[in-house]
Amino acid sequence: MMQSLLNLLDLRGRIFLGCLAAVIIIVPICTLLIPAGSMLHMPTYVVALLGKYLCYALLALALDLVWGYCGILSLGHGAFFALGGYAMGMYLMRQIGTRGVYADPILPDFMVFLNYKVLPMTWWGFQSFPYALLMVILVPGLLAFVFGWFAFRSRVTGVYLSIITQALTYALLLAFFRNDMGFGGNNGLTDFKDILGFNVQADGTRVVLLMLSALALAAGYMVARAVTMSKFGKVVIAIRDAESRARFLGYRVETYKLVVFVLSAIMAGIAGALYVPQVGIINPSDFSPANSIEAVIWVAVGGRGTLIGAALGALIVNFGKTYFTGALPELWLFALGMLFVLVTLFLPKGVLGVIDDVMERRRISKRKPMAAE
Amino acid sequence: MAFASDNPSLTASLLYLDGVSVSFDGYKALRGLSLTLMPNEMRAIIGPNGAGKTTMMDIITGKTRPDEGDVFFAGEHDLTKLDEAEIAELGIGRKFQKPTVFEHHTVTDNILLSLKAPRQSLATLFGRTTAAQSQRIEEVLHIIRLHAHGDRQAGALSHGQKQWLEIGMLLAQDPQLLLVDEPVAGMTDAETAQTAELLREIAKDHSVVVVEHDMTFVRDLGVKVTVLHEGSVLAEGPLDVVSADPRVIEVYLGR
Amino acid sequence: MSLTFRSLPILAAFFFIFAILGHGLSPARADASDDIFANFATDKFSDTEKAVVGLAASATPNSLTILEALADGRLYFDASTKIVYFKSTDGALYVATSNAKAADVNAAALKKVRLNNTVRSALQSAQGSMGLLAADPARRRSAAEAVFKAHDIAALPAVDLALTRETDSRVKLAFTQARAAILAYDTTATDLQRLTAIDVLRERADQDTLGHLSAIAASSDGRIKTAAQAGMTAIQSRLSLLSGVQNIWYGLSLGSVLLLAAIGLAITFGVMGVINMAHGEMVMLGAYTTFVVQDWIRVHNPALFDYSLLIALPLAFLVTAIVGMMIERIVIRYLYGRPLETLLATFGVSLVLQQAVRSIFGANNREVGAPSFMAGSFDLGGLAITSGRMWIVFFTILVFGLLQLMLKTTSFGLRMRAVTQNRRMASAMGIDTNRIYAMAFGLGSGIAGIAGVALSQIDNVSPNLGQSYIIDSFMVVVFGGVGNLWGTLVAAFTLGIANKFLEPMVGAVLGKILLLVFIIVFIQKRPRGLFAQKGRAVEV
Amino acid sequence: MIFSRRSILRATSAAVGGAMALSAFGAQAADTIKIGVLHSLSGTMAISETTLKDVMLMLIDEQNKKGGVLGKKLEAVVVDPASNWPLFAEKARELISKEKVAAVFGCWTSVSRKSVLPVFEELNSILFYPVQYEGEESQRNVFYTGAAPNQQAIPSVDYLMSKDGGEVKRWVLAGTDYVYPRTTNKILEAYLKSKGVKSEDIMINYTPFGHSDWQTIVADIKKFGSAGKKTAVVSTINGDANVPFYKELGNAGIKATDIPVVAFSVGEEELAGIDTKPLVGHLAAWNYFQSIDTPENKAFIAQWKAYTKNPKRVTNDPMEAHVIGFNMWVKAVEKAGTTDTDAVIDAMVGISVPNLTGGYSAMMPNHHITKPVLIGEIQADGQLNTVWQTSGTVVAQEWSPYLEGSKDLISDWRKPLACGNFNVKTGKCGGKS
Repeated sequence: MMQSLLNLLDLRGRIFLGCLAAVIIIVPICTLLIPAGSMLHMPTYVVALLGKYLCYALLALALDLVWGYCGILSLGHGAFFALGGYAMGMYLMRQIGTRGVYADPILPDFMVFLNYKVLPMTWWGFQSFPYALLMVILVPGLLAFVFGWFAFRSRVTGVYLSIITQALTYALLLAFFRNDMGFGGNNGLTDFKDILGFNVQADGTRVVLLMLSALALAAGYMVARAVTMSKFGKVVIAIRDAESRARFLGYRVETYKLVVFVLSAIMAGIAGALYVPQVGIINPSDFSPANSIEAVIWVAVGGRGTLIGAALGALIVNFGKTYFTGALPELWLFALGMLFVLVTLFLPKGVLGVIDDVMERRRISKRKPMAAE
Repeated sequence: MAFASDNPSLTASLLYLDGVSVSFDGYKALRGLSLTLMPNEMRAIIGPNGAGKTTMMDIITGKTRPDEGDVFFAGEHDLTKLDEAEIAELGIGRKFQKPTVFEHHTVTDNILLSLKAPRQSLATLFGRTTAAQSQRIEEVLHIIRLHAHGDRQAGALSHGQKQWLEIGMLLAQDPQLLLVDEPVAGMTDAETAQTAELLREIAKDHSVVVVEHDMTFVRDLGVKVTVLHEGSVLAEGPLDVVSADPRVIEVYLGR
Repeated sequence: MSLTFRSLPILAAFFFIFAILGHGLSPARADASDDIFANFATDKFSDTEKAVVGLAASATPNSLTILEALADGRLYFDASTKIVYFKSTDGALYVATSNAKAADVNAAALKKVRLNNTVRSALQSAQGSMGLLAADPARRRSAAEAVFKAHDIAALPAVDLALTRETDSRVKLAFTQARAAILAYDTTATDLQRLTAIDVLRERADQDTLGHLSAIAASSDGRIKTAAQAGMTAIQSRLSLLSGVQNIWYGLSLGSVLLLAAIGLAITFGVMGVINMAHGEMVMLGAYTTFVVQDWIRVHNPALFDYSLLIALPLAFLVTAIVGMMIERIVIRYLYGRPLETLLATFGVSLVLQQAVRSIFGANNREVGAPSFMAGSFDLGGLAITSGRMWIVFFTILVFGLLQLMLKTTSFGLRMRAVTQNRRMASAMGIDTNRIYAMAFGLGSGIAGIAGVALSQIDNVSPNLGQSYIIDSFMVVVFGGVGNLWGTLVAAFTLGIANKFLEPMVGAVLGKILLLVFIIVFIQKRPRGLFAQKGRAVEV
Repeated sequence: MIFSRRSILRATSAAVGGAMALSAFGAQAADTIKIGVLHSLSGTMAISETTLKDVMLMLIDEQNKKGGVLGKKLEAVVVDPASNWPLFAEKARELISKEKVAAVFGCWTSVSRKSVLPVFEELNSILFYPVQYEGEESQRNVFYTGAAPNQQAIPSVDYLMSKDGGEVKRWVLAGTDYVYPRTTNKILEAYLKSKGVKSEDIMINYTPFGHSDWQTIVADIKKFGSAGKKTAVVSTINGDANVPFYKELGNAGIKATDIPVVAFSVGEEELAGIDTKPLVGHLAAWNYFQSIDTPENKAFIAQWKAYTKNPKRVTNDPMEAHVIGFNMWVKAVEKAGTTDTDAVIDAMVGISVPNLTGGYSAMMPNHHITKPVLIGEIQADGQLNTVWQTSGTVVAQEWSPYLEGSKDLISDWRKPLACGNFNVKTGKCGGKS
């Protein structure tokens, strides 16, 4: 079994997993063991940032699975990410207990503040970590299942599908903004204290969360790779390229799409759940359609349909964002906007596509050195 | 409406269409089309553009629902109640007018995906290719003369090769009934002749419906011909008889 | 009879009227007014109010001038000498008491006489009531409305007098209603008088009357109370009927805004297949063009202000059409047939445009004013209709009509339809498809630009303007069916009206959520929108 | 073994390189004192926050001309959190850990403040928050220089109930659906009821962010206001939605003399984007107006216009809050003799600096400042003219006595209590185990 899993990996996949393994090994050493002030010490600031990037990378990976392989351009994947985040956030809120400003043992601060008397039913059970984990998977998965069930059965495709996924996340955005929903309204969930008894702000916890994010990304990659390399994956690609041909061959297109969509939503939800304790806040703006579009752009920048490219795109764009919002606070939108335009115009296959082309050219020139005129 | 058991032509037939009509935005694509195909029969369908040939195939394969009329397969399956995948599972395969293959897959994978095998997602997720399947793929590749191109991406094939690959995919699917829409469009004369031969070969143990404009090709097939016009059958019979029919000459063959 | 303090100015105004009527236009006595003017100079709102009342009652000939100066903020006083001055509209300074040109004024010591809402109310009713006998019928009518609202018994003789002289039937009705309002409240009047008055009020049947009747019902008993309550019920049922019509109007108005924002997108997205995320920014550019035009007019030629939007329309069309064509030539033309790539590239373009506008104009909102014909509102058979919104509805329909006409009748329209239906065929027929694509994109962008001119009248003119419309626009186009302009029209008005009927029931947020869910469900039923093209042509 | 040694080596070196690059992109300079400016320069909040960034740059510039602080020059570090709340937290962390700023001036929305709070607490730094907010918070690392609800909302209701304000009897509480309006309206509702206003005379309405179609709501207000009693609207509508709201109000002909609207989020900046002629007489409650006639304010306005090189630029309340906050910080640093966070926080309480309205504002033990409350009427030129003001300054009630959950809480950051939410009933400091 192990052997067969590893067989899935090409050289690039091995490098990718190697990098993640390196992060898992090196970050704790650099952060916790090497004293501050040393050249090799890694400040928690960088740890928090890396952790956030890795969660985005997992979201991008999930998106690439549906878009790159199944041709479903979801402009609402941020919704699954945010739902996973909310599920985790609700657990974290319940952990605050009497340490909240109003010291109410059951109700989170914002409920006391808005005169709630009892805990709404939606919040029941979230004091238990396993339950919260279950919800992290179940809520995005279920939403994706219900939405996909109807949409794929009705054969909604192309831009129509893209726009209704956008409508979905937009509706959720508005719903979560409503204070009456009982999810903290615009302020969302914040002021977390600890997770499983560990202080979320402690360096150790941060490092562990980062390692978990890297692990989740690695696992997500392995799963996505296994799925896309199987015959199932071939069917999915076949559906992307010629949907009706696949249908006339007897494949139940809607089922295949549904499985991929739900799997992808669950991955996005897990990414969101890891993101929240590291960032310290989850709020409705994570549902905003612009966020989902941005995630699509990460995938495009990195290279659609390559999995690793998607993750790479998320890292590149977000690193650029972090750097430019600090270095060029007034001009960074120009830089980001131009990046998107240039990538679509000149790198239609994304960064990874360029690397492929370069490698290909080098191999050809190596093979036939005489061919050059 | 006739009950399946009451109607002898229905029970004996493989494909039975009776009084099928369908319209799009007021345009009547089919008007009371009736057609019966016996097991292991090959039939050529000809007719001018807009006669309803492709729409008929859409109805048989479940892509389009008729407004009225009966469509039965093997005398018992009401095709108007099934969707494309179910109909394909029953044993009806279809080749499109425009060659439609999975361009990003290799030729081998195209055949692999078409092979008769469980179509459920769980089966494909965990299933593996068996030796028998690999062998069958080799056979099909030989039949369609693409055995040298097994590892090429289907998108890189020539137009004629794509047509053949699609026929190969039908073969691999091994359906009882093949619907073949303009299989020789864009082929050279030699390729056309080879294709006719191939189809005759297939027709030995399959039922085939061929839609084609190329009269030489139809003649090569040497089978019963149905002429469609404005959504219903204009004439039916051997090609020589049909092509002598003045109405057919009027609307289709030209004077 | 008890007089509230607030009724004083009106009462005073009638003394003023009688003074004029009684004395002809005899020169006023100046002695009383010194005290009055002293009240303007104390810098206390309560004193200013007394001064207004006093001034109205004193029958000084320049009372109106001074009240007008006060209303416009042109009334000043010298804090040390307590002399009150007013500035004429051309900026010259006069002494208020003597009406003589002021000399040796210490400009630094001058303070403006301040207003608050209480003073402003007093001022308005004084000014208004003085207008009962004004030459301008509109003025008389608004005076009658003021009396109707205030229903002050002291005004009764003046209203009676004005009623006998009135010839204009609409003004006459207003006077009758004002009279009825006074009598209906008047506890000293006979029951018959009051009941007749209540009947007159009941005929008027609007929100203000309902207010009067509920106040009367609360303060009386017996027959009067019953009659007032019956009147209330009648008015309420009429109003609830009206509110349905009103909602339709609101919906039409919202729908026209949606349509205006979406119509350009229906071309670039619906017809050309470009998912143009920068569409909203075209709307924004149109709005900013309006701002620039108005700014220029304000500085250079204020008289043209009422025409500012008319001037802005072609300019906005040009500016955005050119920007749109540049985007098409530089970016989009390489991406035809790849709609999802256009989404990414135009998203980048939208970020650049937003930031460009932010760098040039600043991040703040910019002021775009309403020309006088678009300001205010009027009453149409009980419906409150705001002029600005009404013009936007007309304008939207006009734009839609012109666009349809252009597409159907001009050769550009014909070629554009040909190119969008089958590019290769059109190209083979000798149509310069590149040029047509660029022009079509320019057209879509240009229409977004003129939408921006209209939207500048009702929304923020800020770099974020486009963002708030882009999602709604996509919903409208998709709901209507991509590629069908009529579908866009029907979708915009359907969503607008549905929204306005939902809003009073479930609130604005939930209403919008419900509509989004509705669109999601609707697309399941009709996967290609409201006006989908059927048949096999679509499938290829 | 599937991994080749070479690929592992390559992967490892790539990862280490990446991490190094991340940690290296912040070099430090020790001869200046850095001040973080954390205001959105893009996205939805840029409309309001960009100005505050400019004010901070001006203040820092000015202070440097005076010789800086503790003999060192100040250096502004500007970042753009882009109206993105998680990015606020990330940027706050960057400012504190990487740039080592001595204090941060920033945030506008409650959610951005909530997002950065844990960061300031964890890394022990100082945030000056310049915007009026819902209260119900007092954090050791934050100094709130904007108004608490009792420094804005309650006085304006008092004014409207007074004779000068028109003796309002019926109330519409209209707001955007988020925490600030919800809380403010809760407090106001309780307050109004305590003044004998009946439930049927209070209408509460919430709208989403950026709401742009106000026809229905304006019509509802008109209807509610024509019941024969004097009616007023208390608006906690958020910045963006105000322009269409006021445009609709003006077009629907609702005059201030009929139904006055008092707003808590509309200042000179917002009015600069609207034609205010139809709105003359509507009200706003703040702690500062540009029209305030004091020498300090005139000097400030002149300085601001010169700095921005734009004679049309307006000033507003949050700008004054930053002026006060910045001057307080300078004074506290000089008093403490260091920029060390703990020392500065201890030194802050009790610091008093002149505000721009002719008085002094003092930092109270609850980390909020004392402020005068001003009610102003909108003028045709977009300015606000004071029509009423409190006689002195008002101390902030960060925990509202009108809310069930917070009426027993007090905040006092002086030792020995040093608690932001001390429950006087139970004698316990909440939030600490």
